[in-house]
Amino acid sequence: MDLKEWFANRKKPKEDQNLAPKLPMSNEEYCALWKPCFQCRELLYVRDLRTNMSVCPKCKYHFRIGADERIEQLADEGSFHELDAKMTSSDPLGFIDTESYTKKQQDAERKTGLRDAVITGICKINGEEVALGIMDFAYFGGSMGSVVGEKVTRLIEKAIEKRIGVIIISSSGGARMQEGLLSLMQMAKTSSALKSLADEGLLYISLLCEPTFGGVTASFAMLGDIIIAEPGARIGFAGRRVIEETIRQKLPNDFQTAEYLLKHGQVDMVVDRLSLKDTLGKLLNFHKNDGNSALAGAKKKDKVGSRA
Amino acid sequence: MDLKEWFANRKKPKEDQNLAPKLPMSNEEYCALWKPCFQCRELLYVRDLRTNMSVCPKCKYHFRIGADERIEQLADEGSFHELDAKMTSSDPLGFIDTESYTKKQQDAERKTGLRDAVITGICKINGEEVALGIMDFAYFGGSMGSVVGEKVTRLIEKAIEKRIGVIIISSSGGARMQEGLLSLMQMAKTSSALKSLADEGLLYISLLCEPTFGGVTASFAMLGDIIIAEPGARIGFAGRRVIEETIRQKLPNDFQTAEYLLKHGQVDMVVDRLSLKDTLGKLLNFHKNDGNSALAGAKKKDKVGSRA
Amino acid sequence: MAEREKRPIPLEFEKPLELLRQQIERLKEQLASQPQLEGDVERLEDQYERLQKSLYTNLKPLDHLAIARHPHRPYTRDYFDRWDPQWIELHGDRKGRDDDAMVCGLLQLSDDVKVVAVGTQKGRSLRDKQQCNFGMPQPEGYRKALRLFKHAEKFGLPVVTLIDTPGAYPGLTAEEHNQAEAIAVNLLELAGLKVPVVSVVTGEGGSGGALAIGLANRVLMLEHSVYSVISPEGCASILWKTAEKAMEAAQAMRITAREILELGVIDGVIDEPLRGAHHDADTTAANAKAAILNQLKDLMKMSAEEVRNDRQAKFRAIGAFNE
Amino acid sequence: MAEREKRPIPLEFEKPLELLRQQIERLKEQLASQPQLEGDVERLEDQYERLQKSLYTNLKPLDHLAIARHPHRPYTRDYFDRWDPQWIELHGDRKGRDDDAMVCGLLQLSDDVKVVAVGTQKGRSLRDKQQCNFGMPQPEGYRKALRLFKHAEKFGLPVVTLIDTPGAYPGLTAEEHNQAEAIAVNLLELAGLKVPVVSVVTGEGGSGGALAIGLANRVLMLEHSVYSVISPEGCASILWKTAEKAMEAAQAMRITAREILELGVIDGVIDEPLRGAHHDADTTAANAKAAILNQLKDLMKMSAEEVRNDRQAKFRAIGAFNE
Ligand SMILES: [Zn+2]
Ligand SMILES: [Zn+2]
Repeated sequence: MDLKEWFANRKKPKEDQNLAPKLPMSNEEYCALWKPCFQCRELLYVRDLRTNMSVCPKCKYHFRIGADERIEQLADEGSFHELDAKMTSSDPLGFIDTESYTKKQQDAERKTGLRDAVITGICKINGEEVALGIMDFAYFGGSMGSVVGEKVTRLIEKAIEKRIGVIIISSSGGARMQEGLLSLMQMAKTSSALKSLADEGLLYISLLCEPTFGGVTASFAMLGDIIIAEPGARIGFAGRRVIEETIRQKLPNDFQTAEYLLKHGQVDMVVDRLSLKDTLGKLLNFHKNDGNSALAGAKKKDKVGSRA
Repeated sequence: MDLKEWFANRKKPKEDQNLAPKLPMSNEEYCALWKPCFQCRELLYVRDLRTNMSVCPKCKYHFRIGADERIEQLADEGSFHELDAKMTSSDPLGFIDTESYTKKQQDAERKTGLRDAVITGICKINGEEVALGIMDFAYFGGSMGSVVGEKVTRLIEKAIEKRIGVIIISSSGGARMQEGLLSLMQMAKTSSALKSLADEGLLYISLLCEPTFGGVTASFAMLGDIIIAEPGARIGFAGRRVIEETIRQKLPNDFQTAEYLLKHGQVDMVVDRLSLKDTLGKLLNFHKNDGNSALAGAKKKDKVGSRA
Repeated sequence: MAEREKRPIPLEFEKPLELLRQQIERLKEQLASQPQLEGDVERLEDQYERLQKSLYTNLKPLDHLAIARHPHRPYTRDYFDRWDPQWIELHGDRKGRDDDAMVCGLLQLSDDVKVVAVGTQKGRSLRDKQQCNFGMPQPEGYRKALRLFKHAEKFGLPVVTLIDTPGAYPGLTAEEHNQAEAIAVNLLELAGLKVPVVSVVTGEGGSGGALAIGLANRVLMLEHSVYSVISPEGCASILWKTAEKAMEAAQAMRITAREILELGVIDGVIDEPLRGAHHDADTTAANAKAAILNQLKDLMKMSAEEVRNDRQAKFRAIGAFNE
Repeated sequence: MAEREKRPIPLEFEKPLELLRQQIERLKEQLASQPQLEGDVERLEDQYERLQKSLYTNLKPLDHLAIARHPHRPYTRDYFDRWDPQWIELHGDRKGRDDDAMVCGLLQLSDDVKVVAVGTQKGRSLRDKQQCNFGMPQPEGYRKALRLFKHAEKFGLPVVTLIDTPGAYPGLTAEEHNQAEAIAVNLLELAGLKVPVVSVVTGEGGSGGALAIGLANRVLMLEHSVYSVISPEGCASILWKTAEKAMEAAQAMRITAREILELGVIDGVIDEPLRGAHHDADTTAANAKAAILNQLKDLMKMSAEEVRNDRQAKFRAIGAFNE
């Protein structure tokens, strides 16, 4: 019996599993090593998958990945210096639904090792220094509360201070309900910081990953000078179900996918994760201030700018 | 026999006209006094029609009017001072189709009393000084050649010099073919002048009248801070027939009418000619620099503007 | 502009009050034949006053929400018409649509204050409501608003926005036309605007669709209006797995004007007439206008740079965290 | 990016040349068995050279137009691919559509010149052609271009545009989405742009739809390209009442590169390889690149204000009138 068959058997009722008594490891051990592709169902060896940047070698399905793996894939080795690592939310509303927000946060931290849904820092990508923010969907569905808003804003401010570009990698269900209106206001805070960045003529690249919705899409995620989406990622403002309930009709199958957004002019490009670092490096390099030195004069906006 | 019947009879074959032998004037004389509405067919007494600003009192059809009548309707009495009255085209290509461009221009001048398709000047509207340009469709279908482009550009430059607003009333079939690429470049010239006007924070109101198409629509006519259309006016880029031939389908009846444009977000308002002067006066007054004196500080763009 | 007399529509929590009112009216009818009932009438009227006061000083979040959503509540056009009967409406995004859910115009707010005014509009009749998409703007609506913000900046006019929307419209073409971008760009551009911006939440402040015209130097709320990151019903169905827990969600999220003032997100609460704005639109409009002019008085003294910095600093400071 | 070998498509006016070529080839086949024919071959080849030269030094306007519209003529992507095989394409207007008739990207034009490049694209295969709408952009295409112009300005990058379009698309939604405004706004914004802009008409420069990306500091035309206010066919059917008078119209309007250079509207003509760009895309692309870099060299020394004034002054001066 090969591993594929065995895996298929796992889906059968318990009693059938007796047929594989000689299996040398427990299901848990096995699953830690092998994992089926969400899209093509191919069984993938976890270590190979990680080597392939968590992209299915068969169907190119892009698995959702954590901030740590993302840093590993993108930042030049050892170059990432985290900012505001200790920041945590303070439960400003004393929010309780079925359990308290504080308790839920503690659970999320224990499960993910993260203190909130974004990691920020300064690093180099192919030698180019950049301010990098990475949302992690594993923590509270990547939702934006005060900590995400504050860390993203500080990251942008740090970029202005250092006169470098910003890359933010989004993956989020939207605003964090448990912080009420404070969460909504993070949309204003981060967008406002990006206005200051734009006025300084610094580059901002937004990368949209599976999934990016709600208040994150409707603020910093859609404000990139260049917007890149990962293949297959679902991106939108309202959720598919809400829209279907509102308009009472079925939506196209590829609705709100990266490819759909490309067709509808919303993203600049859809980039495979395997060539992502190279693309980001090229874009950073292209927008570096040191090129086109002959044009330096035209960049001084003090003369004409005052009439704009 | 009443006048309406008589007019209906005019459409019958010649011999029938003998039935009205006692008519005290010739057809020509009669037509100079009476005119049927293009839309509702109502017979209108020409002097009354003019008193009613050439708007049919019954169905509100807005007759096409000349630059002279427009000035009479809009400018405070005696306030209009014409600019560049003597400018004429020079036939730069020596253009000849069935006859020469020069000959056609002479014919047009004799027929209309105009030297080209736009009249420009400075006037007051309800006491507010403004630079006013009025296209006249009667001359070469209101087409834009070098003279229209130059006069409109000088008008805008005069407004910048005097720090007053600009109103341009468009009615045009598009660019003037007989001046070749020079005509096309008038789109660039006028739009460029409007960019300078905009940078000075001066108001530009564009009024679109029956018909406005092609290169005029695609340059200064669509660049108003506020865009007003006259009821029923047809406005667009491409002509209806060209579009129907291209897409091979019938277009909606109201396609490219002022009202259709309003629905499609292209004009700010559709204003009846009878209240046009009042509306323009209010808009000029509203955007005058002397109001909101307390805000004068915020208007100085020298501080923040340099970062825009 | 004249409105026909509207039949009052009592809210759920007002039912006891309504019953009492009917009782009093019945008694009054009998008063002619039975003058001895006069004492009862007085007693009941007294009771009515006390009940009314107690009801309105102990409103629950969902009661505020009910008032904020009351079908007779004044909408944006009702304010504009009262503030400047001669106001000039401007239409369209210039690129394909005029969104009736977003109303924009030029208003003379007082003798010496002209403003560009922008607000979401819900619509009164069924036809109006549909035309206004129940107050839910499409991307084109936000882009029309942005066009007017830029107009205001160009001519040095302050901006006033009125917010009363369940949220941005969740529809197919709304997504295709990039609803998220329309909102995000408004946030970015409002942040940098060189003229004063004052916003008033007049009814429902629904999520990003409200904030898209609410990134202002000063944000005010009418007494019974609400402002929330998600509707209580939406929050309840996600966190409690049932929309019926909307009361709990509303309580937990703190959506009322007073609570949000305490949170430090807004700058003031505007009084409504007794029993809510819909009982006296004129007074409500007058209160709102006075409050706006009061804020503009200070803001209009600032330079372009100051007014922008003031706005950015306000939102920069919002958030609660430990480090 | 590799192109498959294309079968040559001779143009109408090239027919005599083509006949001569076939004759020469037939003779050459017989050469092995009949060596005495060698003189005839040489004579015919000589004749061929002379005929070719005479044909190409006496081209009529419609001959240029035919070359400009040749189905093998290099299109925008052919230039971009040759100029920078690593160029990065950017897509979309951010508001609903990515118009394939307008191609935009970031190019390293030379070791020290990076540019934002924008051009209309006609499409080669039938499917491509349809996708690119035969090179006729919709409003969204012009707005995508504008987005990139603004991008260039923000990052101090010069702009290069390539023009090859019959014109802006005359369609229903194109009008609904305000084709005229899209063009007009590009003209206004290009006039004010603070970075250098160089445009090259590579094929057909069709009316306002061409000018919308052609308001540049320097405008160049390829030798056989044309630029006109209306297509010769369109002009003929209006003024002569029949499209068959296109030749007369083309002559009267002066649509060829040399004539337009004389008119003072453009700044230079770029040589094409013998018999037109489609016979040697590599050389054509190299010529165009050299010409662009040559113009940019001067422009890139100007300040933002100078470069803008230079552009505005150029168009300010165009026009012919008496006063
Ligand atoms: Zn797979
Ligand atoms: Zn009529």
